[in-house]
Amino acid sequence: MEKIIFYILSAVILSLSLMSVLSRKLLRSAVYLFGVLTAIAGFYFLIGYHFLGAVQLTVYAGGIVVLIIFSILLTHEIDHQMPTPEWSRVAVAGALCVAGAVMFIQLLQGSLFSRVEVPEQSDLNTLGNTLLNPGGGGYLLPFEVVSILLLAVMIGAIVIAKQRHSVDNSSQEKQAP
Amino acid sequence: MNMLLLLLIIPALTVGGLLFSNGKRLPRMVAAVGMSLQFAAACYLVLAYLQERAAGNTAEMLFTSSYEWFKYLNIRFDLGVDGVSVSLILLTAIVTLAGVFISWRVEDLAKEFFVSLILLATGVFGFFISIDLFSMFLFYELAVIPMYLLIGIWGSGPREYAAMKLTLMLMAGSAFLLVGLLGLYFYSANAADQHTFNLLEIARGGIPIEAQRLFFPLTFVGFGVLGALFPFHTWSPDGHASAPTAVSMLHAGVLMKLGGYGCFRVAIFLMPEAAAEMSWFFIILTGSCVIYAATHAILQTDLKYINAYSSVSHCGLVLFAILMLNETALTGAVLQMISHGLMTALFFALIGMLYERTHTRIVQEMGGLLKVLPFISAVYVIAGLASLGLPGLSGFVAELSIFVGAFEHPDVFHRVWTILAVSAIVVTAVYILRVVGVMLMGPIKEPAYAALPGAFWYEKTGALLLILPIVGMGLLPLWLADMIQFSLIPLLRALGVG
Amino acid sequence: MKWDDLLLMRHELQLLAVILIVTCAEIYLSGRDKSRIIPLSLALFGIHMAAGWLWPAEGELFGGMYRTNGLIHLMKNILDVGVLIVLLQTGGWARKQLVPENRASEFFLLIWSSLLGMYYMVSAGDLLMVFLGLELSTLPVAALAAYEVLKMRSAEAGIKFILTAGLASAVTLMGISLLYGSTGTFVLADLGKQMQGNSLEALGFLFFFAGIAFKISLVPFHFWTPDVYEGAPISVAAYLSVISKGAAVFILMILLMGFAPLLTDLWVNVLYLLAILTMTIGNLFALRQRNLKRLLAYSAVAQAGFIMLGFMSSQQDGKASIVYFMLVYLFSNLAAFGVVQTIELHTGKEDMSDYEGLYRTNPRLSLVMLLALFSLAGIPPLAGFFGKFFLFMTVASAGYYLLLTIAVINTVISLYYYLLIVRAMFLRKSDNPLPLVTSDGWMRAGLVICVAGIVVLGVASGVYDAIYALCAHL
Amino acid sequence: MIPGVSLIEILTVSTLMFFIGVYGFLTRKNLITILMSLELMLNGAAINFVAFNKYLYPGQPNGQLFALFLIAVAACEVALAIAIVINLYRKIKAVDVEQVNTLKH
Repeated sequence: MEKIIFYILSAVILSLSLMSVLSRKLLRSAVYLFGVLTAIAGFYFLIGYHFLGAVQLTVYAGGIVVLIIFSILLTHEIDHQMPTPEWSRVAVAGALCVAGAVMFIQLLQGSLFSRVEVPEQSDLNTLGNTLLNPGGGGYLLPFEVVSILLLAVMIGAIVIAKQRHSVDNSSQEKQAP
Repeated sequence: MNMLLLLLIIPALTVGGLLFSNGKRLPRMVAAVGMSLQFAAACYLVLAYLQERAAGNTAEMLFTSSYEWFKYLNIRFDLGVDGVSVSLILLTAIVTLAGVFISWRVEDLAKEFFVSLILLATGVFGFFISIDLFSMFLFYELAVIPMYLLIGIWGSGPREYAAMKLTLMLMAGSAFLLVGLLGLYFYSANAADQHTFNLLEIARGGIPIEAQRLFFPLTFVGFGVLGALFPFHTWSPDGHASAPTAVSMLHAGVLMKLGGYGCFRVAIFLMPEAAAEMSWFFIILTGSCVIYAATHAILQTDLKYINAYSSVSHCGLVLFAILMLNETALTGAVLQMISHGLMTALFFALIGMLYERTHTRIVQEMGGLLKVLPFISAVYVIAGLASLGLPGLSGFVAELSIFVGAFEHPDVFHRVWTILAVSAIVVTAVYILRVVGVMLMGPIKEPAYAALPGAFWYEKTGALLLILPIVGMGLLPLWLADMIQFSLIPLLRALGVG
Repeated sequence: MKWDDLLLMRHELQLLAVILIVTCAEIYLSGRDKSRIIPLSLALFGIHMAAGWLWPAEGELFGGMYRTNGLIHLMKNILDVGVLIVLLQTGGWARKQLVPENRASEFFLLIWSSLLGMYYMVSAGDLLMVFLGLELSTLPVAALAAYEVLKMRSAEAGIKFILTAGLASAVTLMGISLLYGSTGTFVLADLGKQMQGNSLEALGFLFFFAGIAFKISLVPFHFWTPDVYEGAPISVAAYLSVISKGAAVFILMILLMGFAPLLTDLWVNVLYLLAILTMTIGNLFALRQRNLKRLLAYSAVAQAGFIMLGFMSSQQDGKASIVYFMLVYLFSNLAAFGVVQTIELHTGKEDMSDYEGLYRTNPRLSLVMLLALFSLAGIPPLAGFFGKFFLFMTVASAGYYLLLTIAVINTVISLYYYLLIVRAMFLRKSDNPLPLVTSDGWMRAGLVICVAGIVVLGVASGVYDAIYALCAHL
Repeated sequence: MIPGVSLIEILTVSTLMFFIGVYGFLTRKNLITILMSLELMLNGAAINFVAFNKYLYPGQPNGQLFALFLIAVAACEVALAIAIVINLYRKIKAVDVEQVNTLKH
């Protein structure tokens, strides 16, 4: 049963990502991407990482894709058709990617993966404890760094995006930290 | 404090003083004072050196001292002089001082001109007093780079092209040199089993022959580019022709000597076995250089080009003599360096004076100058005679020693090349005498020439500074030759012929 | 957590404090007093920089997530000095351009958060921290590159930068995932122990390395460099060319020389090739440039190739030559960028032909530029000469004489285009030269620091010796 | 572990996805689609982390956490990129690579 679901998910992921890359309609592309990300979330659920799957759904599929669609709607007409890329470019990029993928997969198949036999620790409790543990094996510091990153990016985005024409105008709009 | 450091401190102070002297007249005064002091210091050094030797000090290098610089890499600043470097230091001091006097009239950016000129001289002094490869290389590059500005800003003709060509070719030479020097460092070992840049320590420890085969050509060519080694000499005619007078003097008179000096102090002294093995190849190069440049000099009509090719020919002779690897020829090589340095500087100075008056450097456009410019013309004749090796002037001793030394080799190869090189002397006579005949003798070509002013006091001073040693060397060559010969002993011992 | 532990993270905490103070000041200062932000920020950062040199300490925090020692301390201090100079050089521009638009403090905040990312990156004890530091140091810079919102090419630089940065981080992540797959850990110290040197690890490391190579702008990962440098505000370009590159070099050095000895054979060959490619291609492209920002961009690419020479030996001399060269390069490059910025700010000119006859009207600026260019080219007795010399010594000590020869030939090529600028400034005379440009006090201070660094760093051997001693343990 | 599915199958999917993303990055001209291709690449890497964690090293949730952080970073990147794109659009009313190439080579 799980096996079949996995194959279905894989097929969805691969075909939709290919379509997303090839489609000439911008908005469709974004919708395909949404499909891919949702399927990946499904995969996370399948593998048993429910929290990660939920995050993938909310942040990625729910947040990022919405942001992208939003920006498409802001900057393009709905039925905008993109021109097809030149042949030479497609050929070079295609050859490069196919060669890369083949080499990569062969290498992966040739590698001996040894499983470490220990009891699995993936419930939400362990996850939370590891994430906020300041001691050995804990991820508190990265957590803090990510929060700084979010803050910095927010400042950056606001500074770039905010309209400004004159001093008086902008001092009222001011909303950075 | 070491006396030799004085030779660096005086120019440094002069440069410092120049930076604060504005206007058109002050900089030249500062430069003249500074370089006179430097000249006095160089004379004092010669005396001190002779005294020390007379007192029986037989060390390879005198007045040595060693300052720690980068301690973990064992890079030190090692100072020391022997007879060869002392005489070259004196030469440099003379030519620099003469150069300052000759450039008395530089008014466009005078301060910058003298700063660059003295920086160049500083590099040369530093090179001659260092006995470790690192500081030698440092000063070598320091001496080359001001040339770019000197030729580029104050030069004439295709100055930008000439400056760029000269700088890039010399820097390319120094790049190969760097590879050679680093190779020497990593194959060296001193008493404490560290790598070292010190010349004497490297020589004592010896370099394995495989490494010598690799690095000898690099080092020799690296220095050779500056010594106008054929076929890397092409920067020289263009550079000299475009450079302002004092710069041509310094460059041909002093800077090109760095090449010859480096070749024998570093390439041959540290890698004698490879030198013996490979000398044939470089003898062919330098021998062809002598002949090629001499014949080219005949074809030129521009005075500066004539002299530039003649310089290439003479410097080729220096390298040729060094490669003979025996005492007589090496002594001749050093004598030739000094003699040529004085002579060619004098030539360039005179050409500059003539050009300022006649506004041409083409031989055929001048004529009968002896009547209107007696001082300049007379000095020109003397310089010319020295250049073609007239007995009684400096060139004779030098060239004679070279040819005698070269002929000491019994095999056909060396003798054939020696004879070929000697034939270049005949060629030299042709172009020198032709120039003297056309330019100085005969009727006055242009009526305007009759009213030309004679030499000014500063021009006379500059010329006399150069001509007195030329005559002196010709009359009393022996003390100089003795001083040099004694200093060649370690080198000859390394070569196995002492 | 004890007081001593806080001292270990001093750099980060200090910088956070500076960020907080400036944020508060931004809130409390009203519209007319906004220009006071600039002196305040500079003073605070100056204090932070100075304090950074005190009390070097060694230790680990957060269970090995964060580590520091003398060398890492030194790296952070070097980055600090560079950022201080960049900020000083920005002062005038910020007052003229940013304060009226009311965006000055954000500029500082973004630069500092990027610097904070670099701190975390060089202090990382874990691949996750390396990655997050990398991102934190990159993303704010993308915003900075697009900072001149009214200029088309600034926005263009921003988008190019963030897309390449995205590509780089995706590739890096792929690499990290393979390393994780092979070793099962992200902790750097364990990573070295767990590695078996199989081809999967090699591939993983190659991908990871590619991500960092983007930041150092090694060929073939350099394509974004000239466009972004030309389009971004000059101080941001200066920041990218020195600070961001420096941090990436440092982390690469820590990883390669400190943690992954098994990969030695692989990376020496790869770096050998990349060094040659980067030097040569960077130089050849620089020859064709007439826009000074683009020329400096390609020159920065070529210099990155020279830095790679230091990786040829993982002994103490290799490490020391890299760190020392970064320090020297920082002063030289920032001096050059500073001059270009001054002239661009006052006249809007940035082509080589505009610089003709500059010495006659602006002797001081021209001299600074001359020193900077000669130092970049490696002319004695300026610091650049020593920096290059030690890199070459590293190569020679490892016995790579062919590489050494290629490298020295490249210095001659680079000298050519540096001399072209000198030619324009000193040799040429112009009918309408640029007028006398009076730079503001901040810029002047920045340039004076740079010149002092260029002149003193080389001859004063103590600096190198101190670095060498610190490189004993990584 | 998914019963009946081997690690290598998952890795194949993720690798293919990654390279599809690379292909898109190289061939696409529209800035937003380039951004979308980037997302594919990032997700390919994320699947790797998860799969390795689950199949090989289940003792600690390392890979899972890394994937979490990855998602956060990706969100940052997209947000910033879109801010810049929109700003660019306000300038030139277009978001294609060709029109965004005023910087000469």
